[in-house]
Amino acid sequence: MRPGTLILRAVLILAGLVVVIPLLWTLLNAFKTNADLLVGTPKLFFTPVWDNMDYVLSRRSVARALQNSLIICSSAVVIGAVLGVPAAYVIARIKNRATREAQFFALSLRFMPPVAVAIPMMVIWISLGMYDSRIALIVTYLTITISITIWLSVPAFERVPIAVEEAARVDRLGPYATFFRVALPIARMQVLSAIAFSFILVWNEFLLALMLTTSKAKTLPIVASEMSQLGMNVPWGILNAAVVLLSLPPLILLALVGRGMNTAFSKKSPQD
Amino acid sequence: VCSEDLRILAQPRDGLTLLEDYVDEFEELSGAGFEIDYLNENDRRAKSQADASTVGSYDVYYVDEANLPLFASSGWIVPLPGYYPDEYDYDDFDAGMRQVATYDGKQWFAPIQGGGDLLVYRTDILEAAGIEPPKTWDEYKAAVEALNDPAAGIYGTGLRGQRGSGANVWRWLPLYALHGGKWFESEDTPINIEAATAATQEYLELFQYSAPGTQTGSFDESTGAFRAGKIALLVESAPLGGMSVDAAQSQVVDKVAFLAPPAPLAGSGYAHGFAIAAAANPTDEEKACAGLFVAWSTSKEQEARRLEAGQPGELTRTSTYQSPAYVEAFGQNLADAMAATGNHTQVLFWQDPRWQELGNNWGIKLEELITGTRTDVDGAVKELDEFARSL
Amino acid sequence: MNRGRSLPVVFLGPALVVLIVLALIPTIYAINISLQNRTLSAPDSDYVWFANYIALFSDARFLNALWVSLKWEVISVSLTMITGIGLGIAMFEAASPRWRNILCFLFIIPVLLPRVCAAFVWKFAVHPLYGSVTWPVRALTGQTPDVLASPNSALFTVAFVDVWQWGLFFAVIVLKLLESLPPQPIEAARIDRIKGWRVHRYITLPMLKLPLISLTLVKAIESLRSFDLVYVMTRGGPGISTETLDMYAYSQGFIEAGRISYASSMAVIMLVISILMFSTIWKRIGT
Amino acid sequence: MATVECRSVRKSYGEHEVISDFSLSIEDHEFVVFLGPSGCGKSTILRMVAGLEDITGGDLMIGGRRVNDLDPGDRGIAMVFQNYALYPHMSVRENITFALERAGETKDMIARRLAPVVETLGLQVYLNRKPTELSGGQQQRVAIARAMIKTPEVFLFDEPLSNLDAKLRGHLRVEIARLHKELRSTSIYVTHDQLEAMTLADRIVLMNAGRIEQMGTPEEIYSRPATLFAAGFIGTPGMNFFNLVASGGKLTDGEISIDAPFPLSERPVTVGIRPGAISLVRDGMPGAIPAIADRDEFHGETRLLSLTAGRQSFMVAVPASVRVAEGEQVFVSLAPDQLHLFDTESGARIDA
Amino acid sequence: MATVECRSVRKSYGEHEVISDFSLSIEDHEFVVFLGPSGCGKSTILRMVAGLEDITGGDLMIGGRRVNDLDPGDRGIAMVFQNYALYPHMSVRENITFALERAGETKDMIARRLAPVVETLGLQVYLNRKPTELSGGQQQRVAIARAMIKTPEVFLFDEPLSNLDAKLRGHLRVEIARLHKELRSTSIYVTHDQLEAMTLADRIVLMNAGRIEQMGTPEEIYSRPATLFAAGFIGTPGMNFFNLVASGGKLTDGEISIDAPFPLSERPVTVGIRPGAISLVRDGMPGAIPAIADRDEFHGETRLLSLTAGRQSFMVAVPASVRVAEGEQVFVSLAPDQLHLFDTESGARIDA
Ligand SMILES: Nc1ncnc2c1ncn2[C@@H]1O[C@H](COP(=O)(O)OP(=O)(O)OP(=O)(O)O)[C@@H](O)[C@H]1O
Ligand SMILES: Nc1ncnc2c1ncn2[C@@H]1O[C@H](COP(=O)(O)OP(=O)(O)OP(=O)(O)O)[C@@H](O)[C@H]1O
Ligand SMILES: [Mg+2]
Ligand SMILES: [Mg+2]
Repeated sequence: MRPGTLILRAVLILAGLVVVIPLLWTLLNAFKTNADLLVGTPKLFFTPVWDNMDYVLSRRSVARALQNSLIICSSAVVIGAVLGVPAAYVIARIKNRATREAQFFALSLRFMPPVAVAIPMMVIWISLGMYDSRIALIVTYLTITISITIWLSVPAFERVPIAVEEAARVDRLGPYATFFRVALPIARMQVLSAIAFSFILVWNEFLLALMLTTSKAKTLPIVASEMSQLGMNVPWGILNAAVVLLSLPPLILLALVGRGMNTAFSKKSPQD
Repeated sequence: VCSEDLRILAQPRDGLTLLEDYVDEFEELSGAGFEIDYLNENDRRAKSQADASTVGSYDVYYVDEANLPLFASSGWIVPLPGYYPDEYDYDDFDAGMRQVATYDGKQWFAPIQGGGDLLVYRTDILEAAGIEPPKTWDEYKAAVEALNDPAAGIYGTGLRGQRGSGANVWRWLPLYALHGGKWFESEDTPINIEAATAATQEYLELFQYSAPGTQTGSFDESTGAFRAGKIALLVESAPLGGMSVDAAQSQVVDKVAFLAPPAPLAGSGYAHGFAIAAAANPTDEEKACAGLFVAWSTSKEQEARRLEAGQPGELTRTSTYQSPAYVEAFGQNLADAMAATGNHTQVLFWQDPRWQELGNNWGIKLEELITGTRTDVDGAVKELDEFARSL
Repeated sequence: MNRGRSLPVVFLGPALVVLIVLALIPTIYAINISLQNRTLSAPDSDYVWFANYIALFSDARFLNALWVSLKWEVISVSLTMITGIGLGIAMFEAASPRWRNILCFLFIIPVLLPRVCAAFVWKFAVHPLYGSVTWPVRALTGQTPDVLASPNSALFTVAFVDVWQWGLFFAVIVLKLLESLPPQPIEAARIDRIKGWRVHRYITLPMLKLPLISLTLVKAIESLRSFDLVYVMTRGGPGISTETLDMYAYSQGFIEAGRISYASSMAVIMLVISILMFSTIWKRIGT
Repeated sequence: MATVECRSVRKSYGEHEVISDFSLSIEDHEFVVFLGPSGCGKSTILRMVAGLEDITGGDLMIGGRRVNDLDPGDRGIAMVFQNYALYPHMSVRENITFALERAGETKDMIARRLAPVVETLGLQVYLNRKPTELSGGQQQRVAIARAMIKTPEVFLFDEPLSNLDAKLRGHLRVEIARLHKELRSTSIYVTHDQLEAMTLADRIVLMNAGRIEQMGTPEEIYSRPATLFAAGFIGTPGMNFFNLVASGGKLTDGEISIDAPFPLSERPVTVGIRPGAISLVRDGMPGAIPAIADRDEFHGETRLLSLTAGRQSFMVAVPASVRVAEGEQVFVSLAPDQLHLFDTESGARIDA
Repeated sequence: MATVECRSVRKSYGEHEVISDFSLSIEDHEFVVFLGPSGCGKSTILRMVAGLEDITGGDLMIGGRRVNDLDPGDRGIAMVFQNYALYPHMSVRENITFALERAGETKDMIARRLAPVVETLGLQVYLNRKPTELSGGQQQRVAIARAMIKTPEVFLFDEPLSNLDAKLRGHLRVEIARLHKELRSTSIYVTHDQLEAMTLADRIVLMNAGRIEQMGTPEEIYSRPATLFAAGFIGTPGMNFFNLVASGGKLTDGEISIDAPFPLSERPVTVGIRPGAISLVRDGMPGAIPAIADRDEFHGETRLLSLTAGRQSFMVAVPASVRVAEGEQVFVSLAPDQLHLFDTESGARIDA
């Protein structure tokens, strides 16, 4: 083997470790007492305690926030997909000035600083009497989910061969049926990963959730904020436990759609 | 008294977690339950400001020394008298804390936590070096310098470097006061420039002996370093006392002792507590209900429970410090120190809604000076003066 | 030919309407606020028109934030792209298909973590006293390096976490792009005596120019929202050396002063700058 | 009834007119092949017939009914695409039966119609595979099955074999011919491969630049190309052309001279002759033309000689057993009845 | 010196041995064509010669030097790929000169070497275009130019024409032949198109399943195929095969019977005969075999009849003028000197 290859492999292994070690370390730390954590020489062996996890899991707010997060994120993602995926299809299939502008518009929504959106949204939801409701947050998150879904699904549909859709038309499928029975199934893996990505973005969203909820619709990142402090302390053990908890759903999602995620960003079409 | 569940916005504390276990007790007492939302300090401040100024969805706010003036002067909270039942004995609260809870001559909140400063030191290190626990500021400085030994992993002291009116500025305030500094003695002299300069220089000098991590750290970093056995002695907010003798949080449990801050240094008084929200409680009845919660949650019974649960950082009543239970739990030494330190405690910051802005502004400059991003103390102080004038 | 003519409108219409409504209302509102002198504590406000904008340009902290944001964009985007391309090529050159799968799986994980979590993980890891990353330095030299305490290393440390999340993720994308290239030009290059990294320098990367540019664009947009990372790791410190625009706007609006009009005017400026910048780039790569 | 008729059909993309005034009538059961160079508009017409492309002007009739505005699915057609256009997410069986299912046929009915199609195309063992798991030829058969099962009135093929290798192409060509013989559906087949066109077509429509260049049976087009273009396009190896001038019963370029097959007024003519219609002769034969051999290519049965005579280069097909050395002088004679004469300027065929 | 020699070269992908014990020696200036069905290992050998594929075992010598471990760039070869493999982001000029530039040649030098190459291939006007702006044939010429400018000792071609249409393929085939005549570099050319092989090769290496099936000039292989495989693979339309039994000077299957060309012991033999070696004869001719016409295909000069005689189906090439109706009975005779006999079991040729 050439020395260059060896060096590259070393670099890759290093990069892999840079991912794995901090995560395992965090997992480990979630089972340490503060006394085991706050030591000069990191401890690999210690008596694991369940306290941190217990603290996190037994918080009433955690269960509720988990429920909220699940409902809010999945609703926003589902509605975003329902609106965004068809829109992406049109943008991918009909190439003209209008659709190009629409595509850029969808992207440009990501430019809006959340700081600027928070206050207006707050005022709007208060005046509609829907402040601190799941619906308010779902609707607000739609900007994120729709635009990301559109943005990432357009290439997925562009990769569906036109001829296949024409074959469908010859098979008596109208445009709608062509979309649902042919284009969507063919592009499904990549569309799914686009949707998964939008899920991750809203799952992790903090600022809007902070400003638009008080308790009823509070989501998990807000609860994480709660756990990043206890008294005057940063409770590192609890914090690590919270990190573990908060990271689990996206990781499970990765395991589920990992394969699609891989292909989402490659350029190969399914028929190559 | 109450018809609907109360909603409270607070900062996570063990004491409040404990309080939640007794929600039934409150329900029996008042006819309604309560629910607490928690956010960390910065998020809580941002959130409560935004909430109070718009929706007003919380019945009780958690306020602290820094945002009391803003909340009080904006009319977001109402003064306690009239809604705080007498039987809960407001005057039993630590004098320093009561002082902090006063603004514009009125009492606004019942403290949950607070206090002044403690001098905390390592008995083993001082003994080994043959140094007496410092009684005066000069002795203290000498001890810090003498005991600083990075090679052995021991640093003289721990300070706060992180920006913020409640962080680096907080530890700087006693020095400012020490040099005779006051806030807005008159319209023309918002700050005492000489005092500020001297205090800053002294603070920076001391920082040479401060443990690593504290340059951008706050309470957590410096007390953490102490509890990890890296620091010889320091003056910090009083909760450090209880934490450092808690085996779950400290590795130096048997090697610490406590004193009041070295004379003539004043303790920087602070307090956090519950206040009655104005917007969510338009009627007297609702205010009374919120007031009852404020009183109940900070009552002697609750304090006793906290003490029993080993939460020394959240005790606010003089009667508690003097109780045998306290001595038994934390030792005579800490009980004495806690009792002694109350006399040293003062309100050192500027009690005004604009304090946070001023304090934070200074905090940034101070942090720049500490981390060496800038070096001109005079210039920084002058900028602070200008900024203060612009307010 | 007549059935389903409605599809474009039915499919694109609702999404666009929802997006326009949801985007326009807050934007107009934000612009409106930015022309007033609202603060959180005072219920009343007056129109001060462009006073906030004028004030911004004599606000040293704002100018600093602008500069920091620019630095942040350049550093985080370029480091992300370098890491992504470098590791992508490394996997392409030196990893078997099995290893590629494993590494791709690993490299996607960080970007899935909530940014707040990633920030905490690394903040603790580089803690000068207890951090696991800093431990070797402590153990070997006895020094206690505090990377978040010095202005330069703080920005780079935050950028490191950003790259940890995005750069590794981009490595996966770059690998997929490389795999999708036809192998023949690369073989032709080998016959043309091009070896090692030069193959990528002269052949593959130029062939991937367009997708790489659009990746850069995506990263540049995501870098605009560095708020959570900076907020957790440094809060803009030390001093104001890592205070980016959105961080400063948040402090002004919510943490320090409650000057929401002032904060809004900053947000509006950010919005305008980014739309101008990115739409020119977008038009450029579109043609 | 499944005649297809184009009446002055036109097609423009924006300003650019691709097909202008295209008229053609295809009878029931007829197998028509559109042949022509790339870009001449073959696919465009086919796609207009299919309904995949709007018709800019004129009328398109299928089975006597004007279908200009009908959806593709309602025209009673089936189409086989160049790269198969199979549904990648469906199994072979689903691919084939999808259209029937959509049309609401019963399960029973579908099964009954599937069986013979699958049988005919030998697809039994592949029914549960996905298209990606099939070779190119198998995919092509699935595509044909998908079209067949609809028992359409008109079959459309757009270069269905062009993605396959030569061997497979030959094989499937025969299969398509057999199929058409069985089903007898009207078929339109687009290709630019003349061998396909000649072996399959009842009638070839030879196109060039959006117009019909010539129309007729393969034999007609091969033996009586109507234009220079048709003459050059059809036949492998290609026809030889000599630019000569007719004068006094002779066709000549000054160096070579051949007898005109019929009287001609004096004018420039292009004489075409296929390589097989030229024979090597002994010196001294009357009308023999001397030529120099440049190169020979072995084609199996025959050998293709490149010759030069004066200014003219041309190819001659000779039996493989004939060996001619490079640079050797040979004599050739052209069969006068196999000369094709064209007007050099207009390209039109000149007949007696 | 640029001979190429393979000495017992082997290639395995993991467990799977693709090439086993391949030995071949190619002389200087020779043009060798590897011919064989898809997947037989042609490309694999070419790529091993190029250095793009590791050699599992054996020695590869170029110009007498063992090059097994040399980088492709150092072997003095140039390669033309099936789909051209042009650098899409470079102009035609850059594509051609890239290798020279990277090798550090001076601008002057490059320009001087570029001129004749561009001239030969007629690429002047395209120099500043990008590959995507060229047609397939033009791209292929650029690919050849890129190989040519390196003045390599060995030219390698991997199915360079397979992506082009028939017309262009014929044209470029001639061009490649002309080029080789000029440059005289040793060339290895991989194809599965036998026409290309026959017209270009000095020597054909006919491969099957990783082994050499037969090696020889096109004529040798065409007229004396060494195996059944070779006989079936070479020639369009393909050879007809009859499975017969030799007995008593006759070859018979019970229904038809032909005279054996030479004495044979009694055993099953496969008789091959090309469609062109069968002729239609009048009834009553001695040895005439009656057959039924199934189908005819018009091929221009000739017409290909499918006939059935007893259990045997076969093709006959007749002049296009002969018309036979479907189902009509005809009589055919086989030219005895053009029969190829093979052992049915081993597939080996049987000679007198
Ligand atoms: N969508 C379009 N817009 C503009 N011009 C087009 C479009 N589609 C086809 N053309 C033009 O119409 C002409 C005919 O195209 P068509 O596809 O029918 O050719 P073809 O005969 O099928 O060629 P090929 O054998 O290469 O498939 C071409 O010149 C092509 O450039
Ligand atoms: N990377 C590989 N891994 C495993 N087997 C391979 C690989 N590349 C080629 N093969 C196998 O090696 C054999 C020879 O392949 P090769 O590409 O040389 O065939 P070929 O003769 O060039 O065919 P074609 O005419 O289709 O190009 C095939 O059976 C193929 O499946
Ligand atoms: Mg076409
Ligand atoms: Mg090959």
